[in-house]
Amino acid sequence: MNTVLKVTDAAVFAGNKQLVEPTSFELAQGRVLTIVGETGSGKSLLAQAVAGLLPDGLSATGVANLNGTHFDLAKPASLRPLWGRTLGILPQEPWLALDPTMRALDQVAEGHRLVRHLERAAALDEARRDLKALGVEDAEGKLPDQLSGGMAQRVAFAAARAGGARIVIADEPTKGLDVARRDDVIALLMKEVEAGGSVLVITHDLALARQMGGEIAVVLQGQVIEKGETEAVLSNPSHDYTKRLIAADPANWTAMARQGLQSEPILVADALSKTRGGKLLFSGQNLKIHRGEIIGVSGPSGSGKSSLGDILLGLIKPDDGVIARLPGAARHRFQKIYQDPPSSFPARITIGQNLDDLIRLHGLDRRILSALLKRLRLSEDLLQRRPSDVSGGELQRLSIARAMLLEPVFLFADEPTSRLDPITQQETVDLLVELARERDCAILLTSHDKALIDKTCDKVIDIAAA
Amino acid sequence: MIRLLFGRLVQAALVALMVGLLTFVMTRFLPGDLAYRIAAGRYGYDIVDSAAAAKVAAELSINQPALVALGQWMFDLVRFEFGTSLISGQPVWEEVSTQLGHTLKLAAVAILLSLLIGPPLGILAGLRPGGLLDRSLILISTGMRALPQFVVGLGIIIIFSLTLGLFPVAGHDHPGHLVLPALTLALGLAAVSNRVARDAMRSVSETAFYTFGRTKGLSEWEVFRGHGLRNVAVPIITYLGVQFVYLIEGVVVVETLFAWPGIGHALVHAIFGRDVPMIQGAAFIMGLLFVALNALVDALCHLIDPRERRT
Amino acid sequence: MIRTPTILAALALAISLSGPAKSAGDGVVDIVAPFEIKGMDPTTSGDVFLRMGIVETLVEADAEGRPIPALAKAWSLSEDGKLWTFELQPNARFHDGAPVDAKAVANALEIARGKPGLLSKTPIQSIDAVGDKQLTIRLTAPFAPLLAFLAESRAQVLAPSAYTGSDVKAIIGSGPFKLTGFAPPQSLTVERNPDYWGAKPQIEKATYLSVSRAETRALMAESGDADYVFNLDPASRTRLSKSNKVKVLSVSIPRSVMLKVNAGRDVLADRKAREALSLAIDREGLAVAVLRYPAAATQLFPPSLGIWHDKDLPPLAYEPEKAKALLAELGWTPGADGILQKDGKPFALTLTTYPDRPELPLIAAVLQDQMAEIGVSLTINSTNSSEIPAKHQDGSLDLGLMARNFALVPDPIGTMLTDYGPKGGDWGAMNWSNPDFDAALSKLTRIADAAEGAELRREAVAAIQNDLPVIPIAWYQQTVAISPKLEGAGIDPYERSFGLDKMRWAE
Amino acid sequence: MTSPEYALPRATGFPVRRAAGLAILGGLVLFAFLPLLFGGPDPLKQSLRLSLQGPSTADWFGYDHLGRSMQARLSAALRLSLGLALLSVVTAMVPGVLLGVAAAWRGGIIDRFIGGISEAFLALPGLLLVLMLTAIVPDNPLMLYLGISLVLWVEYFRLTRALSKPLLLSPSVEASRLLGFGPWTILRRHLWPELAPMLVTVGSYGAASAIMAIAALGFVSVGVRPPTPELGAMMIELLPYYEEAPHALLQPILVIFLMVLALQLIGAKEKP
Repeated sequence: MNTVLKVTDAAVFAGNKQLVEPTSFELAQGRVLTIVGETGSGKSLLAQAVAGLLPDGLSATGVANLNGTHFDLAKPASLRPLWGRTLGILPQEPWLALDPTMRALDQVAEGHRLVRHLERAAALDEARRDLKALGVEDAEGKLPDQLSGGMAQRVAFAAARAGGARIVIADEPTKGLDVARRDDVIALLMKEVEAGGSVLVITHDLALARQMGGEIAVVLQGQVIEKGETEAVLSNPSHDYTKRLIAADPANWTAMARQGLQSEPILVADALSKTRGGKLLFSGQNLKIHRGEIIGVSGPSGSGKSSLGDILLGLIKPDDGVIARLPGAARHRFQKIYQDPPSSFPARITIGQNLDDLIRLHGLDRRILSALLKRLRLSEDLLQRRPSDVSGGELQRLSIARAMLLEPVFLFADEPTSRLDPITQQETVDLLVELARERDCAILLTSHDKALIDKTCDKVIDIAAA
Repeated sequence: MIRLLFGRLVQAALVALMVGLLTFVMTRFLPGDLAYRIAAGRYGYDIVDSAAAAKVAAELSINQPALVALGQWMFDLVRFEFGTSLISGQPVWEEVSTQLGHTLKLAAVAILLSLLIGPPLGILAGLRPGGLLDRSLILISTGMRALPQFVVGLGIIIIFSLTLGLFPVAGHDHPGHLVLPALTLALGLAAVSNRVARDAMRSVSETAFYTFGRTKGLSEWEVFRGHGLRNVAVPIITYLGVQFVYLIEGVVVVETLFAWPGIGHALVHAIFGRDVPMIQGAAFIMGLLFVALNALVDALCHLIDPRERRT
Repeated sequence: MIRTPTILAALALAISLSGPAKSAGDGVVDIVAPFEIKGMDPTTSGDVFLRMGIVETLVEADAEGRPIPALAKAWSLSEDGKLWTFELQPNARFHDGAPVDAKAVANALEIARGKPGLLSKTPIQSIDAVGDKQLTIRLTAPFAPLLAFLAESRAQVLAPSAYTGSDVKAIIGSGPFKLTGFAPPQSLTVERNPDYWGAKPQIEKATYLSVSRAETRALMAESGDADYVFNLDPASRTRLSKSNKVKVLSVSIPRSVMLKVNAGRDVLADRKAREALSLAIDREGLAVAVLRYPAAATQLFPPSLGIWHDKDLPPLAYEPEKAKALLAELGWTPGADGILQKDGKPFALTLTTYPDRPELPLIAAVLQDQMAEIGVSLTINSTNSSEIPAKHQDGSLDLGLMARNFALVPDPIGTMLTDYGPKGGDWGAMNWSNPDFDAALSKLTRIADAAEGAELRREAVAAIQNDLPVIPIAWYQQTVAISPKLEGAGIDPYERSFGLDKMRWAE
Repeated sequence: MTSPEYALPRATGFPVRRAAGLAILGGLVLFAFLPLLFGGPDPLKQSLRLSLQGPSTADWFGYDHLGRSMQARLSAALRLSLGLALLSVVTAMVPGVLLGVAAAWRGGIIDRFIGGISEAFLALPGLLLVLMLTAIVPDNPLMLYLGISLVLWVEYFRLTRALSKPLLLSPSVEASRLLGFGPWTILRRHLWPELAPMLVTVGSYGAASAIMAIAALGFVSVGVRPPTPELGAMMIELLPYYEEAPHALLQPILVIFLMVLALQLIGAKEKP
């Protein structure tokens, strides 16, 4: 097989500070290369450097050789003609990447007409064929906001390839997707490989890397620490960071479940039912949550997991059914942890100010907070920063600390770690469970990752079945 | 779409009610003897005296109890019966429609000119934020917004009519008369619309779909034509709706300076001369006109960007 | 999507540039003046139709105000002075072809008499058409100024077909020019009347445009956009007189800026107080700096009023010190803030004026400052012009600053009678009575002998100059800017006509 | 592919544009209020000899058409304009923001009711409102500004509501409520920090348009009555002398230009 893309000593600089060490890799025709690493490891910068898409303020060095022609990465403008013609760059957020005022078919036909210079009518037929091939032909006349997530993904994919590009670059294609949609993306990419194209994937999701096959390169702090056939590297990794990365996959977690715990129930709910937007989410749901118990709810996004949690917290009213909470426990001892950490803190004031307000409000002792911070491995000077200046993992641990300040009896963790990297996710879940066990606080944990729920919770509720 | 139009209809009814009530209540409290004011308006300052005022007072049934008069006026309003102007004796509907016709002609050309001047410059500046064009435009538009319309008008007359002798100063019998007043108004509008266009262009060029247009392989011009123009048009046209409010202030000044027989100019005289039916009729029709124009803007926006959920 | 706006824009630009850039040089006289055409009724805009030569009155007036024949070829007065007989022009016709006969003239005058205007104040008993071309007017008492009243623009003669009842629905006059376009309130156009009974004018077409802003009028004259611009503001006058693109004519007219004093106010009842106010006014400075013409008023009537102007009457002086002395004599002592006090009350008055004539608020501001010099505090209330007659009626007026037009009728006696009659007048004296002045005035209306009339007039003017029921401030200059290509154009001191019939294009 | 992992540093520190705006405004305020401290020529004192004299070493600003000191009149006019511009912005902002927050917070009928009224106000020709008010109480600058703020409040109401609605539904507010925070803290910690920068921008643009509206109204002789010095009225009085004494006309124009420029620089959003 001939190599379609050969990159030698590609490096990325911000001014004179080096962000990505010089790296070389090859992508053969009809093959897949996956670059794996945590957020901030520089894997995206590497891919952007190769495609000439670095944001201004950053510069690149090194050489890329595409189908025999030679490109200097220091001059991104020279790479622009390749966009769409040879390099098919898949957008990350499909919904945002489609023009809100243009119909789906036109957005795909545009590539054929303007890049491959086909006649208007021919371009439209070509586009219809592309959409039919991806099974979204009825999305033709629709506007982006009328499309479901999956359909938007496929339309964006068709649009990216309309220009006839044989090399597809996909950066974090499965970010924030649930399991069903993730397999959908993988199928899309694999179809491209079977058709003789080659795919460069950038992701932090090991499951995606495993299913794509081909070769893999693991990146840590801007350096490729391991490279080789995906199957070989994942079955017996040599570098210990790769080992920790593999271990962080929930499927490989050691089970923390405890069976048959009989303490007094802190919350009893019976015959709960809720319909939203005309769709019945669940009905006849009976639930008894005991002190210190961890209950999991899994299911695809939009299946009503968060509604159940919000009903138990009293944030929204069920259509019918009754909830009895532990008498005597104050309202604020039923807390919630959010899926997107930055949005759960007031944006314009520092985290310290928010926590001080809370301490003053409930007349707590400041020292409890310091103890909690130490317990959650958080440094005090994080408190001087605003939420937008703190990483996702640290913020989630801070929100756990905030909740624990009020000695909660019940904590609804709504997909707490779906936005975090695998290793951070593992740390956060471990800390959450340990603290809950210590303080006898019950947790309702929701996630679209079935493996995570099975390995963590004492009891699992399958919402769809009821 | 129907929801939007229905909303506009409700707004129209509300406007009618409010304008009617407001002008009615206000005209009741206007100081100065109504008969004397109307006599002054009708016969001019050389002739107006108590005899003329007495004649006018007899003509009008001025001292109707307020509520009866209000009821009567509301009833007339429903039947689109505006009565006759106290000063010129012509039916209000006729007076307002001719004057409104002139104002609309002036406003239409002014808006067209402003669309030709403001948005294109704004878009160019938006494509290169912080560039020379962008910075100089900020200064020029601030300058234009700081200059009152009559100073701008005077400057334009001096340049185009006096020194260059291109266009006549005032009058309204052939299109040439329309250019200078419309240009004065257009500059005022363009000073603001180019900022709106610049901000819109800047935010659109930073969106994901704009960059995706580029990475699809389209040239800068193709991306702009396909995706930039239409997405920039929506905020510009929505802003057009807001501009009608500023237009009225400009129209009054420009009509006075260029002797253009428009509604703004007439409204000021009507208020001075206490021509009550004229004030009420003009205010009512202008209110409805605003609502109609806003409905038109909504329809236009929907045409371009059929997404439902825009506030 | 992009194609439509570009086409629309090109279209708009094309039509707006297509019109002939300038209307000069096409043989049409473009006249610009500040008067809006409020409607067709003679009482509201009759003066514009008269000025444009569309309509005519029974009698005209020459430069000195003496009556000359118009639609009436000749006239005679019975011995008892109560019956006037008029001979009409034999071949005069209205624009709709109907002959100007006695019946039509009587009908027009009867309607005019029913509406507000000076005719309604004349002691007319009846107007009758005797023959086809003869008309008689019977009075209840002799009234010398009748001819002058008949020359007033509101007494214009329109064709019978112009009226429905007493309302006018079309301007069908008998003048040298016919109305061809009418767009109230802004403009009208006229054309030469081919079968006019009098001398045919040389100008074929003319347009009239009402422009309220003085700056715009001045710019239209300067840019050649208008050929005859009526009434310029002081600043434009100085600017245009320097420019060679336009001829500026200026003539003093029988209109005076004056201060109407409410002699009923205790503060102003004493003659000395009124004299003090008059002495505080620097008329010279005002005329030069603000009004920009040399017409500082020395007495009520300007020289242009001929017989009413008394050359050897002692002029009004500017002596602030004497004014302070006079007020001190009356017991006024300056308070802490420099404003005079008398038994606790300050010498404070409200000066009512109106912005319709742009120079009035300006003069008010100057007066306010000059009165403050002698300790009199004035607050300015610039409002609608009808406030002055309204406040005259309810007695609430202190001082009124106004520009009184004595030329409503060619002979000012008409305005004198209404303003300075026994009970005073809306625009004249207030709570002031001077028996021998009243006697002189009423006798004037009855006698016809010139010498005796002159003596009576001198007596009346002396009484006003001495008693100062109104304090004259300045005499008006009317200014007109004329295109150099136009000859024969002048200014009618009585503001009755633009002189269209005497104009011609220079070869 | 597009989201830069490497976040560019946020523009911190005091933006240059706002500093320049505040400097100019400070200079104008000083120019306006200094004569009150050190006394200066009386803005109403006329001396017809000095009519329309140009700037000289004795008096930098020269004299107007009635021989009054331009410097005194400009500072007096500036005091009036700045004071009343502030008044009109505050009288428009306070009700606008309060109603906006109330509508966003309560939602439902109140939101639709106030929204309806604001729509009607928007459609009402603002000029008519101001003309009517000034006709009822003539010669009172206060009425002018009250009329204008009646037109401006709608803008504040709509912006506040548009900004507060999504914020009140956000997880951060829901979390604060769960943590037991009362409405006052939510207002102070969540709403106000977001509203403040927007209000500065709209406020400064509002003040600028209020000043311009007064000048325009003065042109149709509805504005402030002579001899009170007001920037718009001064321009109208000096307009005819534009050729003879250009300095007299240019000075008020320059003052308004600086004031509007300063307000816009202050109002400009952080992003260049």
